[in-house]
Amino acid sequence: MPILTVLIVLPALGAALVAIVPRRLARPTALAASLATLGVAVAVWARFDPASAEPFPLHEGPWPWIPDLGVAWALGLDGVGLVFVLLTAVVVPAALAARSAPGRAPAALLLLSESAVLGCFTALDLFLFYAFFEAMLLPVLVVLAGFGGAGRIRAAVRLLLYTLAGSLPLLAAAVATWVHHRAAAGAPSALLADLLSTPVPAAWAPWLFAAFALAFAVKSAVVPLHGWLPDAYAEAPVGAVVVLSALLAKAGIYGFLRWALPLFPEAAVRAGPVLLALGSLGVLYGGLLAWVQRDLRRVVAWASVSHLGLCVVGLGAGTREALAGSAWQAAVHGLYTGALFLLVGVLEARTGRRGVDDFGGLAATAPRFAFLLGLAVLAAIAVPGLAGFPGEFLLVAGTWRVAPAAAVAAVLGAVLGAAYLLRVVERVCFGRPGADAPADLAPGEALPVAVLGLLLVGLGVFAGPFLDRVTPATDRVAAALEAARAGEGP
Amino acid sequence: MSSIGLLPVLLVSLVLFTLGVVGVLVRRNLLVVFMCLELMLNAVNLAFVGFARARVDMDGQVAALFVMAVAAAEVAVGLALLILLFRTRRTTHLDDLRLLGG
Amino acid sequence: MEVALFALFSAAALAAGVVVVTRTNPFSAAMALVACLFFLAADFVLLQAPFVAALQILVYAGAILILFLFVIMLLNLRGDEGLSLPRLAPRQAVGLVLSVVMGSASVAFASLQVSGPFPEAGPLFGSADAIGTTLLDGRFLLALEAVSVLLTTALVGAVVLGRKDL
Amino acid sequence: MDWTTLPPVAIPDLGPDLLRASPVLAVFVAALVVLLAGAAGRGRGARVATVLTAVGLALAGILAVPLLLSHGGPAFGGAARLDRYSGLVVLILVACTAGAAALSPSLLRAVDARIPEHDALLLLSLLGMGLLVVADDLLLAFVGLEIMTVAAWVLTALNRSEATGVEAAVRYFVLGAFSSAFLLYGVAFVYGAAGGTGYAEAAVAAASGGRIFGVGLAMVLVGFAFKVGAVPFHPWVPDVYQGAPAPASALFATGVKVAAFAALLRFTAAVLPAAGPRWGVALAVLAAASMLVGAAAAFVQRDLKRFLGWSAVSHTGFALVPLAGGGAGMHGTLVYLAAYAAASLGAFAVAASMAHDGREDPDMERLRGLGRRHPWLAAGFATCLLSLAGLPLTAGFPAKVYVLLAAWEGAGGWLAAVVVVAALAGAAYAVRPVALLFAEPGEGVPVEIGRAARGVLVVAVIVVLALGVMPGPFVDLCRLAVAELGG
Amino acid sequence: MDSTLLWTLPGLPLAGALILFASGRRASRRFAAGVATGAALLALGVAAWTLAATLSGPGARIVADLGPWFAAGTVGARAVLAADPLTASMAVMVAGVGSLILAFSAGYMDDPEDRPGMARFFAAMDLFLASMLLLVLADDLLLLFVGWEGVGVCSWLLIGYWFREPANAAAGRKAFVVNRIGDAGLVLALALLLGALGPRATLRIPDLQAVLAADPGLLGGGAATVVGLLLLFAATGKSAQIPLYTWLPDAMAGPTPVSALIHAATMVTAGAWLLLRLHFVLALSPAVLGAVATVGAATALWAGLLALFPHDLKRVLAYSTISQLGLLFLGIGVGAATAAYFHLLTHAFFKALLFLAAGSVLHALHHEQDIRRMGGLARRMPWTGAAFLVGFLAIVGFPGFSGFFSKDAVLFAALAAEPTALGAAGFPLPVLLWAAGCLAALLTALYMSRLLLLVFLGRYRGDREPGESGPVLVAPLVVLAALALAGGVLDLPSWIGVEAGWLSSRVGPLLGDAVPAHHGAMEAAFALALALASLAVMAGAWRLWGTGGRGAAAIKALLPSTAAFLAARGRVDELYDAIAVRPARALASALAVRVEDAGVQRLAPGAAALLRAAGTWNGRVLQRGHLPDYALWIALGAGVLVLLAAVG
Repeated sequence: MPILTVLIVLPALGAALVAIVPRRLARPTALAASLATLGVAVAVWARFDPASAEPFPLHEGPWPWIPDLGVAWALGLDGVGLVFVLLTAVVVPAALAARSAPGRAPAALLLLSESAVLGCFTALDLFLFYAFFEAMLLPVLVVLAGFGGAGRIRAAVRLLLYTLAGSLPLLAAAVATWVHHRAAAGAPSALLADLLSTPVPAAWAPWLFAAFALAFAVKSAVVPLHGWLPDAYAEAPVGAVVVLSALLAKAGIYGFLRWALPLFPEAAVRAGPVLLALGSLGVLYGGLLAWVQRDLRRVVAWASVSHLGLCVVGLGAGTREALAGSAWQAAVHGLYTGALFLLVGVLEARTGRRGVDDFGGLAATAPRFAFLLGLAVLAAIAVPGLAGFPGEFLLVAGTWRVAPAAAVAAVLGAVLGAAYLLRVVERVCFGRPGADAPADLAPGEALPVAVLGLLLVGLGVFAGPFLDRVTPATDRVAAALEAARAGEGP
Repeated sequence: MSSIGLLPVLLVSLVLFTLGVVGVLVRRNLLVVFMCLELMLNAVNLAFVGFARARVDMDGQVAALFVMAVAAAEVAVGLALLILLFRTRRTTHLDDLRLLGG
Repeated sequence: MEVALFALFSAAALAAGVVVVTRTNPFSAAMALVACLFFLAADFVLLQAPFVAALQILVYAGAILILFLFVIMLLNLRGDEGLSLPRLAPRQAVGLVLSVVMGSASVAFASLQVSGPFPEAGPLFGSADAIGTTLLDGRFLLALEAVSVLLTTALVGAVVLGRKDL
Repeated sequence: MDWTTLPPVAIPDLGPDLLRASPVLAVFVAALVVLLAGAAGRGRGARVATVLTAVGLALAGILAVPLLLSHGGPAFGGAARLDRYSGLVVLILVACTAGAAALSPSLLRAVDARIPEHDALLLLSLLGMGLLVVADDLLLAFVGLEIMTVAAWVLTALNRSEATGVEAAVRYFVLGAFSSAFLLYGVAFVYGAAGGTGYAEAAVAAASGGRIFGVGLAMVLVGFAFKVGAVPFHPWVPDVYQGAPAPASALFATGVKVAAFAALLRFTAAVLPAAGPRWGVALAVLAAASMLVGAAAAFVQRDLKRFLGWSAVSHTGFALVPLAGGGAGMHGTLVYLAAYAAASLGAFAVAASMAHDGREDPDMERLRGLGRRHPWLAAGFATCLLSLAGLPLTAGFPAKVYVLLAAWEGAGGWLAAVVVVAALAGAAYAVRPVALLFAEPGEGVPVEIGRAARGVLVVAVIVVLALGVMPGPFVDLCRLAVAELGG
Repeated sequence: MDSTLLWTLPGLPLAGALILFASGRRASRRFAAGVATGAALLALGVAAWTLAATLSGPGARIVADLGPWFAAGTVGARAVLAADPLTASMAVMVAGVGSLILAFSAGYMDDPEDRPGMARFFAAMDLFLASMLLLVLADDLLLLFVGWEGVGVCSWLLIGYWFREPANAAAGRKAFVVNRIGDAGLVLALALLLGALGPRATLRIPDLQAVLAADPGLLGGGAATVVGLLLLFAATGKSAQIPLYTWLPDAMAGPTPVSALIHAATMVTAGAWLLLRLHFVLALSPAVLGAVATVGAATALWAGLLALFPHDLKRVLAYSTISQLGLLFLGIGVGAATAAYFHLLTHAFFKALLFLAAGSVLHALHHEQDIRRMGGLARRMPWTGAAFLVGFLAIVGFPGFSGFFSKDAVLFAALAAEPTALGAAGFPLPVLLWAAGCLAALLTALYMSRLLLLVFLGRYRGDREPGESGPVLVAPLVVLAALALAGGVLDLPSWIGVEAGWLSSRVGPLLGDAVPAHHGAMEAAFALALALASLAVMAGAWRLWGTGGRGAAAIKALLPSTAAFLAARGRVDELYDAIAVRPARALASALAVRVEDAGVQRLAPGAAALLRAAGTWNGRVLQRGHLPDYALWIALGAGVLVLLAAVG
């Protein structure tokens, strides 16, 4: 059975089902579909053979899609893809569980987005990847535009245009890569393996890499290309924000690891300092801005910028540790950011407020909430023992060797992280509870966050098995970069 | 023993065509503009006939006939439009056509 | 002889053309256009296209120009353009001169490729017979039919536009 | 042949050719019948005309299918080619015309314009398009073009009480005749250089590379560039789209454009490879200018029809790119046009629904809040607009891919960069109405989308999505069809 | 013994913590305290057993390896604990003091208002113990880091335990954040180590030692100095040394047992512990040793000065802690690691004792912390007073008490150090360090005397009627008093007649210290002289703060501005605020307004405006609606195309 195809199709089917079942069954149906997808994802995990020597231990296709272009439905999974797939499968049910937007449309749309996200993380054909990469945003965009806050339209338009400003150059570069491959190999194909077999000429590579990088940088909100992020995160319904921040933003990091770095290693090596600089900038910039926000969502939004900057630093460093750290950090960031947005969403749903100073003393009135918030925050600031730590340490350790200044920026970002996130916990959970303090999490609200929290603890303690599946894939990328670096020397 | 040669014919045709173009560009009376368009078409016909003569090939002359037919069709519709314009706007002056733009 | 005649008729046709372009009174312009067409018909004859010349006079001078005159009279248009030659903004004037010079010079330059006198043509060249033979040999049949459709369309169009009701 | 004697006259047997050209003939017959029925039918004329039009179009579509399946070849003494390409394009044209025809009754009734004449003119215009597309000879192409154009002029002014319509028609007429003169002058020069007006003869002349031919080619290109609406030959496009009744504009945006492009494609495929690389560059420059100017101008429009007009200019630029590239990527133009036509028709379906109080009022602001009242319709309209912007899963995406491909293979990086910038600007303008759809409802008279328009919209969306999700078969068809061109 | 049993050391308190977290608000104080203390006591048992096992033979080492934790590239973290006499003895101390303090807490935390938070309190305490034990026993630096951060988290939770008071929560955050600043240094130090070691990279302490011993050049070119300084920086955060000490006085906002356990006896020693464990890295760079010693001496002196002024009982003790930890750093810096460790242990005993005694007082006074409202409590709380007196004598170094031996060992080592070994060739750094240390010791006598006099002697100035605390509170005091009194036996100096102290012989080698040479009479003379000087200082203090003394006024009169400066804590918080926090916040605000709002957020509108301008220009110039214009464009285009044809 083509399990990866099933994985991708299942949520879309779920979405179709949600659209036609009676209204009151819509949410349960959506949840069931997403949980079924989670089940398939777990089966994928079980089938994944970490000892396999193949680059993609699980793969399907290629089955022709646009034969004229040699574009095919080709899917494959290596360790990096695997963790992102699992992340997706876990986060979407949580996002659906958040009672953020009424009606069936948001649920169906989020499921559609899940399909595309899973496709994006498994596609091995460049055009297929691109299609998923773009398509995953659209449903979220509709949720944002249709069900968001007062500034939703502006936020949605901005998000779309920013994304396109990145992805259109990507498309152009993808086509150029394809054109080159056809010229070099004589047959059209956009399969990753085929494209790797015909490295593009050195004259083109920097431009093509830049185009790829632009798209991925926009998606991952690399400063200064993050302009879409604050408003989008502030205006979208919680479920959409969770999907946006926990999944879509990761596609950029994933794109670097899967496409940009392997296809253009020489250019990537040359662009390393730029990525390092931008990543460091993002870490500090995001951290500083998070520090002065008054809106809880915006704090988390800027924290996201900061933490994704960290991933970019790792990509720029390009060492084995740094790339593994990057992938890990990106995946785990999805878990804790998802949890944080879900928690903020509960506050919003209860009170309609979400200012940092709008609450207080929730540790007394809402201990479950406070506990989970504290846990997510601690994971976010990379307290060892929780899932955030291995990523951050690998990033710093792997970056130091290449660029100590960037490593220093990374740890400074962690310090800042403690400052602004603990400030949030302090303002929200500590102090004297107000008269209108919101009630504690209901079990239904607590469960998704608790699952994420459990994963944060579990991945922190048992990081090894997961990381061991990631490292073969990231090591392969690092080796390509290493070879490029070696080739550049003389 | 015709010694006119193609070049003079083409040059005359060119001047005529250019006259037509200039007329379309500078005139503001729609009716005169139509006439200038006719000048251009006649220049085309002269070229066709000239080329036909140079090649001793009847296709060019036939083409000239087609051009005349087309010119007739254009003029019929064009003048109908002009009348319609005059009926609705009381003008045939190009400078009065100001509803569209931007 | 022929050259002289051609030069004469052509010069006259061009002069009439200049009048068409410069005259403010549409009626005068129309008259000049008639003259121009007649002189061109003469040129056609010199170029051994008597049938075309005949149709030129019949169709153009006879039909098209009459239409123009009808319209002029129908709309009671006089020299009401309100300006002798229209005022052109400098930008437009530059563009005009530029395009005319560029285009004309280029075409003229290209025309210099042809040289020499016309080859001899048989007596039937340009005759109605020759026209008929050419029209019927297959290549032009569809176009001919198409022209009939074109005229039908124009007819329908003119009727639709000109109808009094509504 | 020196015409000392008359050659023997042998009128060829056109029977088989006419049989193969039956879709075009069907259109002609339908046009006449509609006209007569409309004249005779009095009160019920409109409905009868609509039915007859539908029948005629269906017939034409059905009759075009054998062409699509056949191998085809020259017909009518070499003046035309009835081949797969003709079949495919005629089918697309019939579909476009059907869309425009479906939109017309409700709008024309709203603005109190005559429907039978409108439908007849639509059909005549389609007939011209068909001739234009099958033509393998400049003269025939020109006559076809004129039929199409003359009908278009009249259609533009059909709503005679609308001053903008008449003004637009006058502009269309003056500029159209002006450019026709250029085209004809070009044909004359091509004839002078090639000794004939057939594309094949032109190709031979192109290879020998005389200046006379070059001048002719340049002017022919001017004529075609005018018809497809490429900058700087574009100024009529927004004015006419704005002034004409929406169904007519829909036809101009889809059918007329597709037909002009298809003819240009046939012509360039035959001629340009021999004429040297400079013409590809020239077309690429036109394409770049069109993409950018159209996008920038569309961004500031309020009138939906004018907006779509500028969008058409921009998309002309995109569709020109594969054409300019020549070679293997040329079918990209067809792919692009099909995608564009489908999405455009969907957008015009909405534009055609914006009449009220006996007038068209396509102010985009009136779309504000449509998404609240009719989420599905709004979503469909948004899908069409986003397809114009080239987002994946819509037809616009493979279309953009082909354009980029041709840009890389043809003019190179600079054109690809322009495509990217223009596509981004294109997204920016396409998003504006979409944003209005999902905004809070505003003042203004709300838009109500009638049943026919809904139908057109739904079909357009289905086509857009089908081409977006499974472009393979259609793309293959286009490639096969275009492969037959170029001698 | 099954070495995996070692994991029960952190495991038992962790289990206790989990049980308590799970029980939530339902847990009663008795249940919570029982679980927590029980877990701690069990851990103490295991620790003692482990210590005994490690002492069974020379070089005995118990390693409990659970396998890899995570690995990528050269980073390979292992979950491995190891016990040797050093770590095991530390574990015993932690578990022991921890048990005592937990037992004390059971009595101390009896405010009914705290009832819902009981589980949270004891769970955090247990979690703290687990983290601390992990930190102590970890054989892998990343695992150590888990404990290192874990104690920080628990400290945050516990300082802010009474979170309804915003100041408490703020103090907790401050502690955490300042600690994180130090942690950044540790992370960077580890990164540097990994990078410098290249393919032989390891973070397992013994392996690291072996690799560096085999090839010290791996950390050449200043790398050793950078690593050392980064480690020092990390240590100053955790151990509240200059420059990162400011959090500790604020941390007194937590419940007193927390202060005793975390901010006196255990967590704050973690920085020193790190330096002890990595003494072989420090040893590679004399400059680092000098820096450690200098930081220690400076901190000892500075904190001693600051301790003279606060009116808050616990704050005085906090500064005292900082000062004593400074001595510890001084010891490590001058190469007397064993002496420093000795002082670490004795300090744990007597400072925990002092804090618990203070806790007993505060409990009796219902959390009145101002010493101006105390006085004469020795008569009303005799047991507490006696315990405090023992602690007092130990900390001031009264001969025979534990502090006497440990402090002396450190100071004498400072005096005996070679300037070159401290990277200060030709500069009498050791003497200066010694002098500073001695001065700090004398200051200790002064401020501790002030406390003793103002709290326990003289006349009661409060308005409550305090009485002796119950046995639950007193019993731990007694045990700790015994330890404070007798702690010196752990490492008796040679001049007393023993061959070599227990620590020096069993732990010293593990710390890279040779068994110290016999200094004999010299050391004894110095020790006794210092003790005498301290006595003199105490006498002086009696005059200042004793019955009828006007100490504060006298000092203020003597050096008015200096006193005010010191009373204001040296304005260091203000200084940091001015040079770091406020500029950073100003930068952040400026970025938010100037760069983000006025820059980045305007990119998209700017691009749109550009497009709009282009479109408007088109409408105004190219497409202004003038038909002849349109024709002109067509003619121009045609002209250009024709030109293109003609020029070829």
